[in-house]
Amino acid sequence: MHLEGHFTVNASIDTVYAFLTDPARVSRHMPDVRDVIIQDADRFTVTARVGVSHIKGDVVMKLEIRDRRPPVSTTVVGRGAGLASVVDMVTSFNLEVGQGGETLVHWRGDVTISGKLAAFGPQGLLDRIARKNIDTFIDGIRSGLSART
Amino acid sequence: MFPADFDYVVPRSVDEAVAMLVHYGDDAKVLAGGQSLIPMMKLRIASPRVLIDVNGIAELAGLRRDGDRLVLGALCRHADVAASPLVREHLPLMHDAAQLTADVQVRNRGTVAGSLAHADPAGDWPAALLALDTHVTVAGPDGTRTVPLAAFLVDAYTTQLGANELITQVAVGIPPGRTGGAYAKFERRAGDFAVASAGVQVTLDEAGRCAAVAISCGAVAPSPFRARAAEAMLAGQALSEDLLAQAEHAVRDEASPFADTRGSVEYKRHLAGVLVRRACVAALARARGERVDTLHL
Amino acid sequence: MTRSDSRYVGASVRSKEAPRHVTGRGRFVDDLVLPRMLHAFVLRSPYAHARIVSANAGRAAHATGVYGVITPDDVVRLTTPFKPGRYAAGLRVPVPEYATAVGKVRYVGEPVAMVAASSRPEAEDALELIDVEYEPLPAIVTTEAAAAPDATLIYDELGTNVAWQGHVSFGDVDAAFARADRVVSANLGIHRYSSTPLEPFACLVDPTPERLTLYCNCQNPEVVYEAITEALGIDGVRVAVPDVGGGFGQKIHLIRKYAVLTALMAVQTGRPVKWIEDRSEHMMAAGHSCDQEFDVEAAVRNDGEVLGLRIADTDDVGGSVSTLTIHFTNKLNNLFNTYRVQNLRLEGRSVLTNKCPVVPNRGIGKPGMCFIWERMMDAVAQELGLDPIAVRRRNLVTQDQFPYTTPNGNIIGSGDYQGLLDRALKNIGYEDIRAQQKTGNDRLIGIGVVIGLEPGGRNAARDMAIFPKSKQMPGAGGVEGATVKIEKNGSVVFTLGAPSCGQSHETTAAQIVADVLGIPPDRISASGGWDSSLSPWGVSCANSGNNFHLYDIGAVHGAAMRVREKVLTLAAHLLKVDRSALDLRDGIVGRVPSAAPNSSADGPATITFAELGKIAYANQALLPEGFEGGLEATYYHSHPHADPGMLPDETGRVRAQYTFGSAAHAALVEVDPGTGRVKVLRYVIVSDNGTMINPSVVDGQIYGSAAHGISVALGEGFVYGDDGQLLTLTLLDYGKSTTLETPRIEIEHHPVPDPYTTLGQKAAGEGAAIPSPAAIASAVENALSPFGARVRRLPLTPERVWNLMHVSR
Amino acid sequence: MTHSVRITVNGEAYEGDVEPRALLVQFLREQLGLTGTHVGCVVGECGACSVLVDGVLVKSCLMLAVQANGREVTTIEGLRRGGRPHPVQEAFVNGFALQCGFCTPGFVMAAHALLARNPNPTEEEIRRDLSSNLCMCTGYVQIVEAVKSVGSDPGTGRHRGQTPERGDSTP
Repeated sequence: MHLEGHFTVNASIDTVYAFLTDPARVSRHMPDVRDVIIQDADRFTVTARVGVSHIKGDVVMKLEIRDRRPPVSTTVVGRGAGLASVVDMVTSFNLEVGQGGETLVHWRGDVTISGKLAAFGPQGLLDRIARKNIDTFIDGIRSGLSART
Repeated sequence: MFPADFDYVVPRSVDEAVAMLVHYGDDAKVLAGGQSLIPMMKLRIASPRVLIDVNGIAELAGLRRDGDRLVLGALCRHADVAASPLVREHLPLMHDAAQLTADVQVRNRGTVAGSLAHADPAGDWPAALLALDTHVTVAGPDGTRTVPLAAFLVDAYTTQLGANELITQVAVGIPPGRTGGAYAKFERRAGDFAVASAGVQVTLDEAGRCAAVAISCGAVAPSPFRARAAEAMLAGQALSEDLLAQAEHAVRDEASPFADTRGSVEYKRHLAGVLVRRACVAALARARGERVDTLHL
Repeated sequence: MTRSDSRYVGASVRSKEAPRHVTGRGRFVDDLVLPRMLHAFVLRSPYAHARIVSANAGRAAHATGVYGVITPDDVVRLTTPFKPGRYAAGLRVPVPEYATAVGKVRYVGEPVAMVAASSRPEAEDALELIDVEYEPLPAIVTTEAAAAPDATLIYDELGTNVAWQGHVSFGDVDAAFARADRVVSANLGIHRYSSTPLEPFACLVDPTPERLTLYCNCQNPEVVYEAITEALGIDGVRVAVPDVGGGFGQKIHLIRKYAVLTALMAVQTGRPVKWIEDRSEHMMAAGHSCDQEFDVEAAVRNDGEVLGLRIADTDDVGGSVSTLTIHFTNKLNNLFNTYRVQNLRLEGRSVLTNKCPVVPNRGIGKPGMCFIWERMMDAVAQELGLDPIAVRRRNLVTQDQFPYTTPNGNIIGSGDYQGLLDRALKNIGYEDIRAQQKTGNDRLIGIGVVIGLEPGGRNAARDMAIFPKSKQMPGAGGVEGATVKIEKNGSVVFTLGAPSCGQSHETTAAQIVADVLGIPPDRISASGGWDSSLSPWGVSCANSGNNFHLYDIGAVHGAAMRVREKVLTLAAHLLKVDRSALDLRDGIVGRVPSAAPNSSADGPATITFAELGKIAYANQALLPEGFEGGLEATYYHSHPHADPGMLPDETGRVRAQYTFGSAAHAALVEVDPGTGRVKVLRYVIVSDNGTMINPSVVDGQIYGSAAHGISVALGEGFVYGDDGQLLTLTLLDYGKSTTLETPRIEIEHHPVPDPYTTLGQKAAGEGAAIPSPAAIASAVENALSPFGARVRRLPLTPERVWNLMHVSR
Repeated sequence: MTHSVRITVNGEAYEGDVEPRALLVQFLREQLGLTGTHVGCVVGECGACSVLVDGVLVKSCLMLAVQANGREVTTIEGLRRGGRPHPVQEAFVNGFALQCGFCTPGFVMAAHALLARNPNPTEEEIRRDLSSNLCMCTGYVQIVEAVKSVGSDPGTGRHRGQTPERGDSTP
């Protein structure tokens, strides 16, 4: 599943870039996070509670910040296991300086779910879960950035 | 096919069950019929750490008439509804839904309240009971509260039920005279969830016109919904073939299904209309006192 | 016994298997328990296509209760790859295939690792602790995408995803098209389904020091027997097959992977290991039939005669090369259906995709060929404005042509195709229905009448018609044994050469023995399940290929005849009469009353089997001179056409199978215009299975296979998402029909005995699964005639039928 | 943590410990050796594991063993009456209502439960009720006929009860 969008933050492009490429700060805004372990400047592991109703469980997601092109773009690649399934997620950010000095963040997210959830999870529902999680993630980042400024 | 390990606790009363829910929080699930929960646990796409088995709470069992309401305890099974002469006589829509839910064995275990709590968009009870005057009573740490079903159902698999709450009963208003209801379901094969479903409850006036009508649609939106546009078309009218055809079209536009292996968006919209129309015809006949068997499509 | 003096053959003798099953006393693999037994689970790929970067068993190996973990590295280190068998005869480049994925996974559910623990829950818990790192690759889910020039390769070794291409051609096809009045063409398709036996795969391995015993619910034990020997390099192997909960082709091939894995785990841990597949594993990875797409052209004359057929066939064989050409070669069994057309060309392509590998299923290859022929018969009738039945009649092989040799070399011993059609039309009331359709009403009622063959008796050399250089042919033709023994106490036991998967082989074989030995079936029993060390098995040892009626019946009959000879010899000696004066009845050997009118010999006039048994096994002094002790005989049977030296001739003609049952199917359906649901109102079959040994058993086989074909036609099948995820992991999502969707099938028997089999019998198993998809397609197309819709593809799900109405409108 | 249970199976009481996650079908098969109850699917869709719990037909793969504590379970092995096969079992044998036999115990239990509720079902009623159980071999025709034959046999009117009386079972 592919999702994309953009938002504007009242902060400099360098500030936004630094935020997006900092595992400690990015991970804090991921949805329903229970635990975060930072391995190094690029890699971190997040345990999150995912799902609805009784189709719910902990997904352990290993994430890596890749393709750093300061201060214009970066990609977060993650793979998580849980709920008898595997979730692959790629979120990339492209930054642009707006006319008033604010930063325009373009994001693209791709989520693929493999395994039992893909087949047994009620269809349509998975898309909703994925969409909701990405939306929450983006909202989190946005508010995290706003809070800083 | 074993579930991940969990603890199993057996409350003897609603209060005790609520206390357990408060204690274990989000890690716990209530086990009533278990006919949806246990398969998901075996597949390990659900792994609650604690199961609170409420099957031993006597006060939650069965169904009874309470004045102008039918009251289903939280442990009332689909089979209890199917076997009830009271339901058959006064709430044929529910009789239909009970007949059409899953299969004999599942109907013997699964509960109506559990089905509402699960809020599967393609489940039968949320859609069927939405066409009736249904209220859900839940118990929590702060006592009990009663909410209309429409408010209880929030979204796909999402209800108002808090993590520390439990449904204690479901109450359905028994319609007065000159009314009839029907529930129609299209399934890929016997025992399946609905591709689309519809509940219709019609009340006629003395002239045989439609005094009031409630139309619910299941499986064709993230959550079952009342087809208000179609209802508005029919209310106060003589239900002619033409009018029913218009209502059928209106329902197609009100539906917002997602595509899956059960069908495309276009097909599900079409089915929603067809089912509403067929349920209308059956409900109307029943309102006129005719005997109509459960529709098997 | 001659054909005329049967007492039990031909009667619906009470089932010998049923009493144990109705009381829960069947013995299936999962019912067996051994001391210190471990329980194994298989870890499977969640991806349709991915490289395996690493597989680490460290955490799992230390989990509670775990005794062993097998990863792909272990499999490479400890086993030898499978040899490409005849199912992969078209493989051009050697591609090693192991019991688990190695290097790459190529379909969702492909086995990657195995863990064994002291309890099932512990083993399952430990699965989650095996760390496999994957690098996902693009999933290829259509043959079109697979064949694209820039497609990601599923097997790098092959350099293409079109893993095999070839053709067969008989007669002069070009000349047929040159002299045709018209060419009728259609693009036809059959989807992916399988036979989903209710009991999934099951293996239990006991690694005793002297030899390794595998209890396994396999249909063709030879496959797992050889797989273990090859993969593990041990020949101390015993395979035992207890009760099997259905096979239908599903339990022939891919089960070998699990037999090897379970055996390896048992050897590694030194303990018995049981592995039981679950339903979702079975749906993902136990094998599917092939998605098949056909571009068909028929050269026809204006009177409906079909002069020739050209077929271009694309088979989606999934993510394995091990069954690359199995569906294609099975089409040779049924190339001409029941028609006398002389000219046919079949081009095939086997295309790899990231889906489950393909395996045999009920009728493999043959339902597709029947579908092609019967769809084309209707298409020809429509284009020429002829009656569809008349077009079929115009082309049927006629009774005076039997024995009929098809252009590709099959010899059909007998049949009455016109007679089958006549009876089917009469039974369903064809003329009345047609007349009612003309009077016109709003209901969408349709009728379809088709005809098809049920080939029986497998000839492995068939594959050489396409692959002349193939070296893997395990002997042409076919041979199979059976043993019959009169026990010391006078009861009778028999041992068949092949396992059964529920086709009442014990009952049927007992009827044969009962007639030959003159003893009631209730004193006869099977010696037990199949056992590689005890069962007299030949190359035809298989619960597949419709082998039983031909080989096993012939063998058990032959063995019983040998025992009968011994009985007569011994009895004649003991009774001091000429053996020609003796007969066997109710377990007693005695003088034939008419044969000895003035018999005044002294001594008793009769002797019982029990008395004979005591003497034959325990009183050597009373035996005639030169008489071999015991009352037991083994006999290996072969069909007269199963010439061991027979190979395809230079044009590829070969006897692909040996017996040919046939049947006409008539379906009456109604389409719900609102939902597109097809309801089968009536379903009539007129069937020629030759001489029937037990008519109720034959009925059961017909009911079951017809029900499967109907279910397939109306929606049963696998669905993959665009990313190669299988979306039909349950029988519900897969759409298996219940009692409600399955019609009440009506059968009339019209047996024409086969001149080449022991008792005139023909195949009676998967047969009705072959024409039934075509019959439903024909009936639905007829019902949709107000819309001018053409049915070209299966399945006819309500939505597809609704679309056919909708689109045509 | 295991739980102590007391479950009466085919008239005999069993006391023992079960893990919460053990399903009833596993308790019956593995702890009691009653292997007539079969497992054909994952998620309660094939009916092969059907048994009676307090006389009510359930799928034993959709019920935890611990939930059967204090209850009476009847399996296919307990359906015999006085050492003789139950009329439904006889009808399945006589009617060739099975092939591989794997679905058979579940079908027999389901047919028994149907006939207990409705001693003379029509074909339509039989087909509607038994749609809970799947058979891959028979095409259902002979199964439906067998059930019909029991229903129409006046000699079997006695088997109206749900669970066989205690002591009348011979597992």
